[in-house]
Amino acid sequence: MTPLSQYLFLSTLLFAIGFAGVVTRRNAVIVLVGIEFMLNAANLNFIAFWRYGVSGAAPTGIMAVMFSIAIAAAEAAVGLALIIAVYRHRKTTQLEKLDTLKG
Amino acid sequence: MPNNISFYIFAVGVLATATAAMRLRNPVHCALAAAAAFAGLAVIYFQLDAEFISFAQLLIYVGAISILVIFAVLLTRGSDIQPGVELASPHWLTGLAIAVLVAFVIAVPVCSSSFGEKIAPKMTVAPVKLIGEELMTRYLFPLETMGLLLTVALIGAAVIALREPEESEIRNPKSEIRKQPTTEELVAEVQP
Amino acid sequence: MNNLDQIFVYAKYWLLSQLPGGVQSLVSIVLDIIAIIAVFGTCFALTTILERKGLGRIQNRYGPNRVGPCGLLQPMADAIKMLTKEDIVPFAADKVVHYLAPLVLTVPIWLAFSVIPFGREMSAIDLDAGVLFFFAVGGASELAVFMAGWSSRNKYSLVGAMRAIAQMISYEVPLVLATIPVIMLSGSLNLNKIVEAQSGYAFGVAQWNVFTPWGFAGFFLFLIAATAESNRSPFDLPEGESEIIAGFLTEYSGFKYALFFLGEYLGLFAVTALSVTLFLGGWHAPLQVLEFLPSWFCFFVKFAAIIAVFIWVRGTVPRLRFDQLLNFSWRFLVPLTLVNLLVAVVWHFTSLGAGLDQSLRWLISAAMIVPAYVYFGRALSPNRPTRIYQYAE
Amino acid sequence: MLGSGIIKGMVETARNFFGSYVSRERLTTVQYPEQQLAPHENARTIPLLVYDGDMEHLRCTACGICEMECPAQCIYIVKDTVKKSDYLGRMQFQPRVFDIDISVCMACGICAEVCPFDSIMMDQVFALSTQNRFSGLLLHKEDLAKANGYFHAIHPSDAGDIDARRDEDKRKAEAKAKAAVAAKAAAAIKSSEASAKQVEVAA
Amino acid sequence: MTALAEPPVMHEAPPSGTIWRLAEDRSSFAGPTDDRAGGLPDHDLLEVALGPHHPSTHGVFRMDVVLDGEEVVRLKPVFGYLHRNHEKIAEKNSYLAAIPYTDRLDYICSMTNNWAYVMTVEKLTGFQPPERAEYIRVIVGELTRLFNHACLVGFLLQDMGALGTPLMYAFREREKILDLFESLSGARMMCNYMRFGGVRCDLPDGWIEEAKQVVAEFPRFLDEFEALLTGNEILLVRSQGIGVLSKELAVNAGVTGPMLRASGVGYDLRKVDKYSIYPRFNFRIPLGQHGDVFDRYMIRLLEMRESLSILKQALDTIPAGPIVDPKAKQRGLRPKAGEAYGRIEAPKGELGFYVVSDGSPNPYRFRIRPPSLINLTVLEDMCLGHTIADVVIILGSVDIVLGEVDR
Repeated sequence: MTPLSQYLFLSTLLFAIGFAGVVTRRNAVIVLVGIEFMLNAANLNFIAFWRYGVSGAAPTGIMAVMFSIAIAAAEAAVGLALIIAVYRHRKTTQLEKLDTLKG
Repeated sequence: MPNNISFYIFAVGVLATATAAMRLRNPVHCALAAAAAFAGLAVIYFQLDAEFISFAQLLIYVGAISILVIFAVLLTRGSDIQPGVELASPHWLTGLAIAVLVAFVIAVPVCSSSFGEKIAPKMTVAPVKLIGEELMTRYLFPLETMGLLLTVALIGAAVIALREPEESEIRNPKSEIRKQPTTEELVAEVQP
Repeated sequence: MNNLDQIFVYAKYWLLSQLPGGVQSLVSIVLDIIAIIAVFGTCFALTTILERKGLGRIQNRYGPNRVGPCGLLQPMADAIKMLTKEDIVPFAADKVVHYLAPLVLTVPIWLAFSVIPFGREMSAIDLDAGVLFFFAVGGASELAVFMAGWSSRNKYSLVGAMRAIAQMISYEVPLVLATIPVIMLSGSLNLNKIVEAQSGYAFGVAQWNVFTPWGFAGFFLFLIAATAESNRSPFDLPEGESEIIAGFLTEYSGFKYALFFLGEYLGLFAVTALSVTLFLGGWHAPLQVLEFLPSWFCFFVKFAAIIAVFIWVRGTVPRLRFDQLLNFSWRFLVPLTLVNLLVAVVWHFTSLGAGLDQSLRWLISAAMIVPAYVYFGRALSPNRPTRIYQYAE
Repeated sequence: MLGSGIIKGMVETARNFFGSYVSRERLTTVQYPEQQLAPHENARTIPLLVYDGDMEHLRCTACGICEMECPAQCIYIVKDTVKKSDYLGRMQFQPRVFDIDISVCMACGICAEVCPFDSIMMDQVFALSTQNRFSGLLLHKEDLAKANGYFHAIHPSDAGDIDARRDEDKRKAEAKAKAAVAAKAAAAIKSSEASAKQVEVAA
Repeated sequence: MTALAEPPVMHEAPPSGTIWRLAEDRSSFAGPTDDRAGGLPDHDLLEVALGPHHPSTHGVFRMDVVLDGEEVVRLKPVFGYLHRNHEKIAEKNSYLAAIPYTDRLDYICSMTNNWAYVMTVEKLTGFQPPERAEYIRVIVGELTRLFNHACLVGFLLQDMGALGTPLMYAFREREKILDLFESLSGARMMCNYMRFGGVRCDLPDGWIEEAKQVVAEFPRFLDEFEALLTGNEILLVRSQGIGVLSKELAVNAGVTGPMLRASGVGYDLRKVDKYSIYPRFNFRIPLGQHGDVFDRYMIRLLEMRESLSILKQALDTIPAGPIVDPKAKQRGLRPKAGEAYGRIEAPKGELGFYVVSDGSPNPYRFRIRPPSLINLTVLEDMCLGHTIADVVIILGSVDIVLGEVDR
């Protein structure tokens, strides 16, 4: 079976890709996708550690990931709603143009 | 080692599609690539014997979040990109450097530690029944909180995204067009 | 367990026993895949021809009867036509996405068949969370439809795709909600266990879920949602040909179109097979005296019967409008499935030795579901007085 | 109650489904190449030219009325230079060229209606497809000419009426001709007598 | 049973002393749609060309639709794709040669087209069709109305997405009537049957009996149709309250036929003009109250039943006698200089022919008042605010034939 470290590497790279996307892209929607990638990388860690861990029969990792997925769904819904609402006002989703607090 | 080979195939796939999702010009392509990456991760979860999570990942990330993202892209006219518009933010080089640094920082301890090789996977799986029981006993409070959170998020998202009646809407000529002329307006009596 | 019942299982094991041990597991998987593709590929071909013939008879004509005996080779002719047609990709289309869309639709749907038990001991994989898997792989079809509609760069395609996604999302809710009572009362997400829970006969009649009040209501709610989920008439709006030409299929031709066609029918088969499994006792025979019938035979007879009902409905009703379609889901199906959930709960707890006899349980359940049906039905279509027509002499 | 109308409709379609297996009236389809319905006697498709006996005896006299009246102007006639004797023994022209462009012809039957010589009539052939849409659909005199027997076969009562009338005309004409001959002979005799008289007088 | 406040009346003519005219400000008829910026909301509008080869535009017809979401905010009908220059051709041809062209106006009901035209020429020349010819005309005209309405309902349901089942039933019945027409006139659709001062040929032997049988069996088909459709909830929600055409607008736009009657105006030329021998028959004019798609559908079903009653009476009382006015001349007709406008209640509405003669063998002017075209003018008013799916069924309920719209 694949050793744990491979999963951790995959998770690390995925996190980095997501992070790079978040800090380099202008489009707010894509930034949100990047955040989802980072969350997924964390989820992968949870699952991998649960699978290779010593927590006995308790499905602790699974529980954590389940709640994480639920939060991610809520976050995506609210985040995208916010982006759409902002777009209605400013007609843009370019993040660097959204730098004033005045609507 | 078929398991190992398939892991590498899917790992490379996930990384490739994730990179594509962060790099492609057209946001719709990005969203589709992200959906592919999420699906690949679901397969990796499945290999890790977390089948419930794997299906949940498919259902929520591929079936719901990707669609949401696509809708958001279309509603914000993200798909009609003008040529020549810079995609990356002005400080993209700094950002990339930080990302690489982060990856490096995390990768170093992973490499230096030895638990990766030492710990053998235990042969327990989590049957759905067990997950259900845990949810209903030990994780009852988080579950209820999560339900509340999701409800709040649902209502909040709907409220935020609702179109506010704008000023232009009030004098929207469309309503004038739709107005049926009344009999008095329409039939004018003209005495010869 | 007679031999005929297990003939396919025996055949597979015999075949595997001829092979060296190292490849047996791999060959076993491949055999399962081949079996599913062969069986449902044939089903697809047969359904296309029988549907056209059945619709023809409903409309008082013969239907296709020229190719082969009784026209049964028509699917072959269609396939040849589809394959030899020019594959037109619009100039402005997003070529890669346009190319991938039919694949993304068709491939995951094959996966859904892997968890369905087609007969005794006849399911490809025995997943613990089978129902969840089924719905999870179905999620990709929305993406595929969007890809097809968006990449075609055609207004009709885009409108069709948007309709399709909104429709699929809206009807997935009642579809899942209608399955929940079954999962609750059989206590498992595993489809094999759900079938097992429906075994046994009372007074010589099978104890399927459909013969309980919540199962009966749930079955019809499930079928309605399944009709919409598989874009069948009267919910065939995404490709409502009289309005938006062919919806997201407008710009597809040749083999890609055939793949979409295949995908749509496979989706229909998948939900039909699931409804048979969930409500009609899977592969169990309907009567005790019929138990000698092979289990797979029973399964496919029920399967064919439900497909026939779909065809019958398609030949009868006109199409709904889009807002009515969404209203129907959110204002009628979803509340009713929720009431049905409550009925299932009541059914479950009244059975726990409360000393209530069967007819009383039925009465209580009916008292919950029938008023709800009437109420939500009324609310859906506001009071329309019967129109009286005057005559001018 | 919601759904009752749909169920009523489904009962109706089920009735039609099963009805199509038992009732001839419900399944009205005719499986065309194998089964063919006999055309109604009045049925018309494209025009034809009737001849009596052989091709040399077309009834058509190239009068050009049909050419003039054709709403679609799809008839083209060129008169022959020599006259032939018709069935009444009159000397008439015949068409040297008689073309009908059936890609333009709309099968209205006005040509047959206006023809004073009972020559142009409406055919009942309908399998008219050809390989060539120009020359294949331009029918010439040879393609259009059909024997009176054929006309009898497709429009028996019309043809019977026409033949009866023509026989009557012929009989009358023959009688007239006979009478004319007789009168002529009589006149000849008379004139010879008269001349004889004159001769006598002169003598 | 709801009683109307006032009993429906037949409008012989507009009320005296009143000129009905369109109000000045009809924003929905405002000019070309090219100025997109003017008067439309600025958010995402989708401009779609429905047609000319769209599956449910009943031929080559185009609607330039501006959509807000799926809602129609502007609609411009574009036609002329099937223009065949009928009116000018008729001015070049003889009077007789125009008859086969009228077959091709509304190619579903050639008999009534013939009838309207020959009636006009009869007005011009003073030919008087004999009794039997008038009966035959009424019979074939009402048969035409029967199958036109049946097919219309079939097409309407096809537009609603019923996969052709009602249409096939309608066609099954139509075949029987077309068989009658074939044995009568020689052609199924392009009958070319009427002649000035009469009809072309007499009824074949046994035709009356066959027609009686068709008429006797038709109610069964109507009952089937109603069982299949009228109570169907989907049809009800799709058609009730959709495409409402108000009485005033219908009258002012010159809408005629079942569409006008569905809006509640009792105006039927068979009663108003009392042309031909219609006053001899006992029949009623069904009226709608709402003027929506469902009323237009129902009016057609009810009219079919009234047509059946006319047919029964006519088939029972048809006299023997000549079929064409002995004074009438078909070929080389040269009416005295003058003009005539003849109109009949065609299945789709008032079909009128206006012919001016200068004494030459061909008409000096030849104009048609096609009911399809004029009923189509209110399309935008009916469609605004509805969705694109409704546009299709509203168009279906107008009952157009492009041969007549474009001529």
